[in-house]
Amino acid sequence: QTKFEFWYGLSGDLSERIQEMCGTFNQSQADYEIVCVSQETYENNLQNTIAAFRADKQPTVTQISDGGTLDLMLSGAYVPVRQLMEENGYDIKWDDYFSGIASYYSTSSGELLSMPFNSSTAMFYYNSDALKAVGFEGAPQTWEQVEKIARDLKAAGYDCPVAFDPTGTWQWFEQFSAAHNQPIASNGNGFGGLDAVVQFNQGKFVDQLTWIKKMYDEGLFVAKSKAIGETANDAFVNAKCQMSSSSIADHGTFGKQAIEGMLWDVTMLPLWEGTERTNTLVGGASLWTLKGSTPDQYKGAAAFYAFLATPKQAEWWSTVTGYIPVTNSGFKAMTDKGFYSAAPYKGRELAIQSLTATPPTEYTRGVRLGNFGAIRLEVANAMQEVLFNNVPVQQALDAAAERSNAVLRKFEATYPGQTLP
Amino acid sequence: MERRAFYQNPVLPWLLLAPQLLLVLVFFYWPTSQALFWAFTLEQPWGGGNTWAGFNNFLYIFGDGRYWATVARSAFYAIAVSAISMCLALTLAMFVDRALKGTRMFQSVFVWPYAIAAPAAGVAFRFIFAPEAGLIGAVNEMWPGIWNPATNGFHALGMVIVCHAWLGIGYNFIFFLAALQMLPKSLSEAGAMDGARPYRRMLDIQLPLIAPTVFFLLIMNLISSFTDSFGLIDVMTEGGPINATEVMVYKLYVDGFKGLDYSGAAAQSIVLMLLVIALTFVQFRWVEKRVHYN
Amino acid sequence: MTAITLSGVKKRYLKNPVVHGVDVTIESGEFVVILGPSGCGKSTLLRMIAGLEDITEGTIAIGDTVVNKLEPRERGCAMVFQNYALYPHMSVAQNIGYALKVAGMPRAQRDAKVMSVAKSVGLDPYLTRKPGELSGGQRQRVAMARAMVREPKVFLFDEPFSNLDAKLRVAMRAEVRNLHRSLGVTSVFVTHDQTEAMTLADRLIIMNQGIVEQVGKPSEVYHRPASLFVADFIGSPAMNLIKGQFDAIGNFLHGRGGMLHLPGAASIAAGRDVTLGVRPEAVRRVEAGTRGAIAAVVDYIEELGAARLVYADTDGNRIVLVDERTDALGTGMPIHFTLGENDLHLFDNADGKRIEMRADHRVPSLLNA
Amino acid sequence: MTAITLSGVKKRYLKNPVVHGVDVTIESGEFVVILGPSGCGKSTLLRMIAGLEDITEGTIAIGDTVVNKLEPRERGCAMVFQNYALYPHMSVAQNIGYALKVAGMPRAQRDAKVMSVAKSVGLDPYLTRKPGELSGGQRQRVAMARAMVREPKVFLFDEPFSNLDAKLRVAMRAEVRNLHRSLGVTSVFVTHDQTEAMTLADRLIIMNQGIVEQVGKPSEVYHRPASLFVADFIGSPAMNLIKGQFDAIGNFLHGRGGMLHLPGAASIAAGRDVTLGVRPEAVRRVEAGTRGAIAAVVDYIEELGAARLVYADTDGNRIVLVDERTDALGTGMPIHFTLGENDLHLFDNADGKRIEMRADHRVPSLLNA
Amino acid sequence: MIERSPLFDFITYATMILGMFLVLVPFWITIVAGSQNLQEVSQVPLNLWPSGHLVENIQTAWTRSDLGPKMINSLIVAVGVTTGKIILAALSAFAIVFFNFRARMICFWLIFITLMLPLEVRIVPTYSIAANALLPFQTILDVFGITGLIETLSGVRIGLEWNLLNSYTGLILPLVATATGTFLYRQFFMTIPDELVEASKMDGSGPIRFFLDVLLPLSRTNMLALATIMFVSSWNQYLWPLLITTDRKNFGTVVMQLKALIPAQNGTPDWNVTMAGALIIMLPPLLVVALMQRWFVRGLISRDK
Ligand SMILES: Nc1ncnc2c1ncn2[C@@H]1O[C@H](COP(=O)(O)OP(=O)(O)OP(=O)(O)O)[C@@H](O)[C@H]1O
Ligand SMILES: Nc1ncnc2c1ncn2[C@@H]1O[C@H](COP(=O)(O)OP(=O)(O)OP(=O)(O)O)[C@@H](O)[C@H]1O
Ligand SMILES: O=P(O)(O)OC[C@H](O)CO
Ligand SMILES: [Mg+2]
Ligand SMILES: [Mg+2]
Repeated sequence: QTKFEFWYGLSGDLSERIQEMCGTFNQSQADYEIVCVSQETYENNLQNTIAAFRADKQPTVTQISDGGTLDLMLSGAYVPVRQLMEENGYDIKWDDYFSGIASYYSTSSGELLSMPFNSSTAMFYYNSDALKAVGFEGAPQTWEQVEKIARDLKAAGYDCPVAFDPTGTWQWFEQFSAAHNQPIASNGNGFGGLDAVVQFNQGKFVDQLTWIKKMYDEGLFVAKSKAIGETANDAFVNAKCQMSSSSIADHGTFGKQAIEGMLWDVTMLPLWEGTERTNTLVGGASLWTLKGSTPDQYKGAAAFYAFLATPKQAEWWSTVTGYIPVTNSGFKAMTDKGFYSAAPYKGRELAIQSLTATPPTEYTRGVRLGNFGAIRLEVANAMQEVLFNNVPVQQALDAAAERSNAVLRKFEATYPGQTLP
Repeated sequence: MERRAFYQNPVLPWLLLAPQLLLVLVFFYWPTSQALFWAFTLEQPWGGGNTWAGFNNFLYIFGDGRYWATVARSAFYAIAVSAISMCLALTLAMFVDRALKGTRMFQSVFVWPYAIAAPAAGVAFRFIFAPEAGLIGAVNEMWPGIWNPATNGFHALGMVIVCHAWLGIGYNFIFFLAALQMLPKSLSEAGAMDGARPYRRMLDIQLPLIAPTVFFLLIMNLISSFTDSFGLIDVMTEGGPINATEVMVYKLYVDGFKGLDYSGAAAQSIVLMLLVIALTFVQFRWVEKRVHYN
Repeated sequence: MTAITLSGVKKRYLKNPVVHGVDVTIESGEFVVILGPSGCGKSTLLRMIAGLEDITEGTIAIGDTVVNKLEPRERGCAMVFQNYALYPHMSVAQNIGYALKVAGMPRAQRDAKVMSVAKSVGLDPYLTRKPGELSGGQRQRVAMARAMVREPKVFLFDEPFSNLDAKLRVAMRAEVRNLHRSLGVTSVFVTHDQTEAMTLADRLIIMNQGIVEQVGKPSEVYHRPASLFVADFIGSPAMNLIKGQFDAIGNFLHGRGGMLHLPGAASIAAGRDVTLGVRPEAVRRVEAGTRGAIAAVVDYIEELGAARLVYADTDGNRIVLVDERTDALGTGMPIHFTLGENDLHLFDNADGKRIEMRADHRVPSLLNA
Repeated sequence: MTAITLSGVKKRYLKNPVVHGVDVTIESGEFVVILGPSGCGKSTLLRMIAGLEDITEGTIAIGDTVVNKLEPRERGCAMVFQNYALYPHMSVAQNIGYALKVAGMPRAQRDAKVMSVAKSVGLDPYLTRKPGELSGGQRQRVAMARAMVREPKVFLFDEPFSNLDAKLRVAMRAEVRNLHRSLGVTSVFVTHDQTEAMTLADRLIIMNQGIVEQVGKPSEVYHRPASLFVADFIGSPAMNLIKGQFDAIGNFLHGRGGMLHLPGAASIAAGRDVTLGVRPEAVRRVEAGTRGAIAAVVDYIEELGAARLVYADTDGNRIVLVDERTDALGTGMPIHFTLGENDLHLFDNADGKRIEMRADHRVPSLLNA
Repeated sequence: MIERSPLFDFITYATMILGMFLVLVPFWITIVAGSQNLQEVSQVPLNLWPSGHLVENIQTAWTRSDLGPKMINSLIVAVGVTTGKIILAALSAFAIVFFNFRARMICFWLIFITLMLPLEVRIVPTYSIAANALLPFQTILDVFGITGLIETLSGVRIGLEWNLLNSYTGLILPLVATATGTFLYRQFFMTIPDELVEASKMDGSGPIRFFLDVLLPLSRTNMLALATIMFVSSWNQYLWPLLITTDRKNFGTVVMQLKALIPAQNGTPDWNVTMAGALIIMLPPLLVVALMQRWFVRGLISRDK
């Protein structure tokens, strides 16, 4: 029996699901034993994977989130998934994968480098009871509506109309930009080369942050985060906050954690009136096979991927979490079964709708920037500067942009002469 | 006093020293040289290779306003922590030195903070200072929003400083008390005969005479607040909000391990090392000087 | 005006009594030395006068004021400590002037005063030095200057010379004596060195285990020790002390059948266990056959240069004598000696007290039976 | 067999010479004391014999073997250290037996030996105690037992009594002397205490600044000091030393016009700068008008009990005399004294060496001009 | 104590009590909060009296952070560091103090300098050494061409490797390497009188016997002191284990777990569980210090002066 390791960046309920999945895999066959190790967060996992790789103690498979994709691509530390599957005799229908998802993890020539696994996008959650209580039926579609509802809620005595995670750049910044077809960086969000510069300090995000600030100052948005002692998700499931933006991945968890009798629902990210929805970005993570394992371990990894790709397994995964199916056929099969037509899974199809709203534009293919984690930190800082320290929006974003560009330049210099694969 | 009774043996001392020297070489000198190397190159995070960068890494951090902000913050942090902790410890030591009945019990208790892991104290203080919890947070009941270290940088920094100062009380107390007790009792008595009251004696006689200890502790506290702050900050604030509690050692960790900028972090390490060495050096010069009393 | 009166002064540490009740009056202007073995309570007594220790019982008065409740600074005493207790971080001038500074004397006046005191003890060239840069004797002088500058009513010294080497000690002794002569301030000086005590004191207070054994002039103490303890403690080599008993007719029986005849003593000491004391220098070596000569056998000899000490055995008692002769003398050889009747001391073993012998007790002279 | 021969022994620390070339032979069975002021190189010399210090130059032989290259344990010396150097964590028995244990002696035999040695110094009741639980004198005895147990050919002592109090010191002196008498082992004893040295030594080696000033019996050293240094160093109170010059007819001119007449000295010392020495006990107080009496004025007096020291000024020179009279005497009073001609010492100021005076140099007696 | 006025005594006690209050408050709060249930601990203001749920909170914290194995790990590390340090430090200090060899002072400084730079400031490069502790030697071999030479001669390529990540060795060795112990021993050895060395020389024992028979028995209290200091400091290590253990499950230590105990990582703000966890984590070193106070105070002081 061959043992190999799989490191992942999820914790809590989602981590338990992964352990369950690993158990099923180990039960399903006798040749391999997968050891699944939680590293708590995506950032931590990337960090520890790198450390372990430098020490030659890396796992065979690691889960890297969307933001870390470019870091992996240039690392020279991986075995492309397509090659891996071919060499181990698995025939995967690669074109069955949602094109948006596949292209995020592929080279420009279309070679898929990592195994799509848990894909998501950002959504808007709301407490239907509360909204009803102030006379709003259905799902909020525009930020104008959100503002009005928030005011009404406040007036009706709700302390926290909208939970705002000031470190939540993914949903509040990246996905907002995608939905409104706003550039995050030049060169098509970096797909065009390592010399991209960020552009988030221009365009709609500036207005969006200005608006968020206004809402925050009026107490309509309330900051909720780990540092504050209560995350936005917790505040939402505990019905303390009535609206929140988070990954579709949390749909399953919310279902479990929402307090007794609370009615809630999910919808696509709101838009500003008068704007056209473009597709949102693929979130979540993919599985990378790292160099340095034995052929047997690679066989095991391949078997594991194949196992994940089985319709039964994919369906289970999408059921117990909120992650969307990653193949067309999978999605079709589930839709056909009526999976999405009733509670508690109703609404999740909207995520796919959001992801596929339009064909990807230059700015909605994804983000391919080096050391993107550091850039996210800069934006998160800027958001907090604006909210907590009353720094003017433009000034905060300009500063963040300048620092982000420095990060990009340093990244470029660290990989001199390299081009995007 | 120089020792004059020695053993002579060409091999034995080297055998005895070998394990320690090996460890020091492997875990100290090698990494330090490595850091130097990285500081002058751009190291790829995945270890794929590096390119020579000259002084660019240093120029980069020195040209970075946020780095300087961190330096200034570290300095403030260090001074505040040292000052608070040392003043408290000195006051306690002064009174304990009077050796009234029952002092032993107090003396034992004052040492306790030394035993506590910084992160453990961090957790406790985080609760004490949590805005939503029932201790300091209670002020928010009266004046909502007045206290919130999660969003207010000053609150956060203050909270960490208080915790770090608390942690240092034990160590400082031990040294102050020892120093005070080592002073000949007759000096205080002579002061009393000369007509000086306790406070006056403290200022005129005890403090100047334990100046070497004060100075020693100052340096140790400064070094400790440059270095030991890591666990505390990681548990209490993770450097936030908005870097308000990011001190040098935390920044180099964040930049290196989270920001994957090994070279920048190495350059920061070198700067921090030089700083600590400089402090230690000052300390040694002083130690040499103080030998002059008797 | 500034006599010191100790009445029933006792000191206990916790339950532990270390001074058992001292009644002494120290006259104004007198130089009194407290002498006693280590741990007998000398320092404790001195420090009670200074105000550095509580007085457990009794009263101490300086001049007309009972000072029991006063802080040290209010008693008008100055003290010179055993290790000088100079402030090591202050210059000589600062050390001397510190008390004045604390008292709030203006700078100019203070400097003048420091200067004049420093001059008087010859310290003026060293005013800017730190104590660490001074020799032992100079430090000693700083300590004295520091005491003098406040013009105290009383000087207290706690073994001020014990850290000095032998030569310097002799020199400093002279300085303290001169100081006292010129200032005339009541002084109390503690020491366990008898030479120091004898040479300095107007009067000695001999202490032992918290009790005052004798108070008196040095010569008095030497020549008429009030107790066995004092007799043994004062003088070097120590007084020969021989235990024995007087019979009814004045024969003193001691050791293995030794006998001395001292008829007069019969009336004051017959039948009591007593100790007969005689100083080594009062034991005179004589030729065999001299009247009253007592025989002994040499145990060993210590050569001192100027003289030699002969340790000899007489009827099982060890006797030491100072012998200035230079004839060959060795272990086992017989010698003879006489005891001067005026040099005899008698003590009652029961309480250790001296038994006074009047002239008529002594005559006729001693005889070895 | 176990004489110790030092030939041209020198010691330098780095470039710093501390022993300048010592040639001495210590006879077999002799008890030799090395005496000198602190820092003169006494310990260094002793430690070179023990093998604890390298010998920079010269040779040391113990018995017939040159030991320069031998390890301490091979030299057959045992040493008693100043602070005893007992192993604080071992019991008395273990301390005494440690050397035997290291030498591999079987347990039973070792125990027997330790027991017998311990008995001989009266330590047998304390064998299981730790050094910390012993009195100073008992510790001292353990140190000696530890040295004795190895049956060494040579005993070395480095100020073994300096941590003891005065009384104990005298007692330990007697013990060491007895030890030496009974074992007869060649012993070298270092001290800076002259009483100790005088009373213990068969022969004294007086050292000063790395140089041997005099080797001789205690009385020889006292009565015929070979140099100014020895004259000043030995004896307490120290010898009166008066600088001056002899003229051609033997007048000794000193101080502010003082003059003594010593015709015989003219032949040996005329015209040279010399120092005339006389011990305080050889200065005899006489009535005014006595033949040869010299006048002086009393500076001050120190009362010693048995006698008093009178410090007086004669023509600008300070002279000390031991006065056994008891008449009233005070500062400023005139006294007269004579000098015994046999007690005079003469030294050449140039090299500090003694100028030997034969009987005919001294007669006729001194006169104050 | 010179001024004996009751007022001054009162001030003294008052200050000491205030100080004690200051020092004890965090402990008290930890105990109080750790013994309350979720509802009690969420009260504002907090009830400052302990309640009865301590055991159950400890159980919750224990299982939630998997403290059982972590405690064992912490203990292994603390004991490992302590013993390693006591032994190595004694040996090296012995060599430095009692042997006269040319490089004595150089060795002393080589070791001593490491005191100045705590692990935290050189953390990044030290991490890389943990990946392969033999890297320096490999590099030396490479640089001097020895690797190549051997490869051409024997065809075998030397690849020295010793990975310390996720291992007790990795957790322990770098902490053993620091110079505190050597320095403490040195300070103590310097106080051993020369005569003791000489006496043992005269008694015929060589350096090893002297070390075993005399020095070690005399160092007992210093060993206790060092042991206390080392136990506390290695138990309390945070950053190093954090970095070197990617496998937290098997090699994590308790102190690392503290962060995971803080609410907002786990949903409800159950500070009571957090505090109960913190309490058990801070207890072992506190007990050691309280019990060994005498020794360790002495050790601390002689270490740094
Ligand atoms: N603070 C104290 N607590 C308890 N006992 C004390 C204290 N100070 C002194 N003693 C005891 O009181 C006794 C007398 O002490 P004191 O210092 O007066 O002796 P001394 O005569 O000055 O001796 P020495 O010549 O050694 O200075 C001693 O037995 C000593 O142990
Ligand atoms: N290890 C050393 N290095 C340099 N100089 C030394 C050393 N040991 C002793 N000396 C010097 O050698 C001289 C003689 O020292 P030694 O110890 O022999 O003196 P001593 O006569 O025994 O003095 P004391 O009576 O103080 O013990 C002194 O000046 C001393 O400073
Ligand atoms: O919460 P997830 O797994 O949907 O991921 C969110 C983002 O993609 C993180 O980068
Ligand atoms: Mg005393
Ligand atoms: Mg010596």
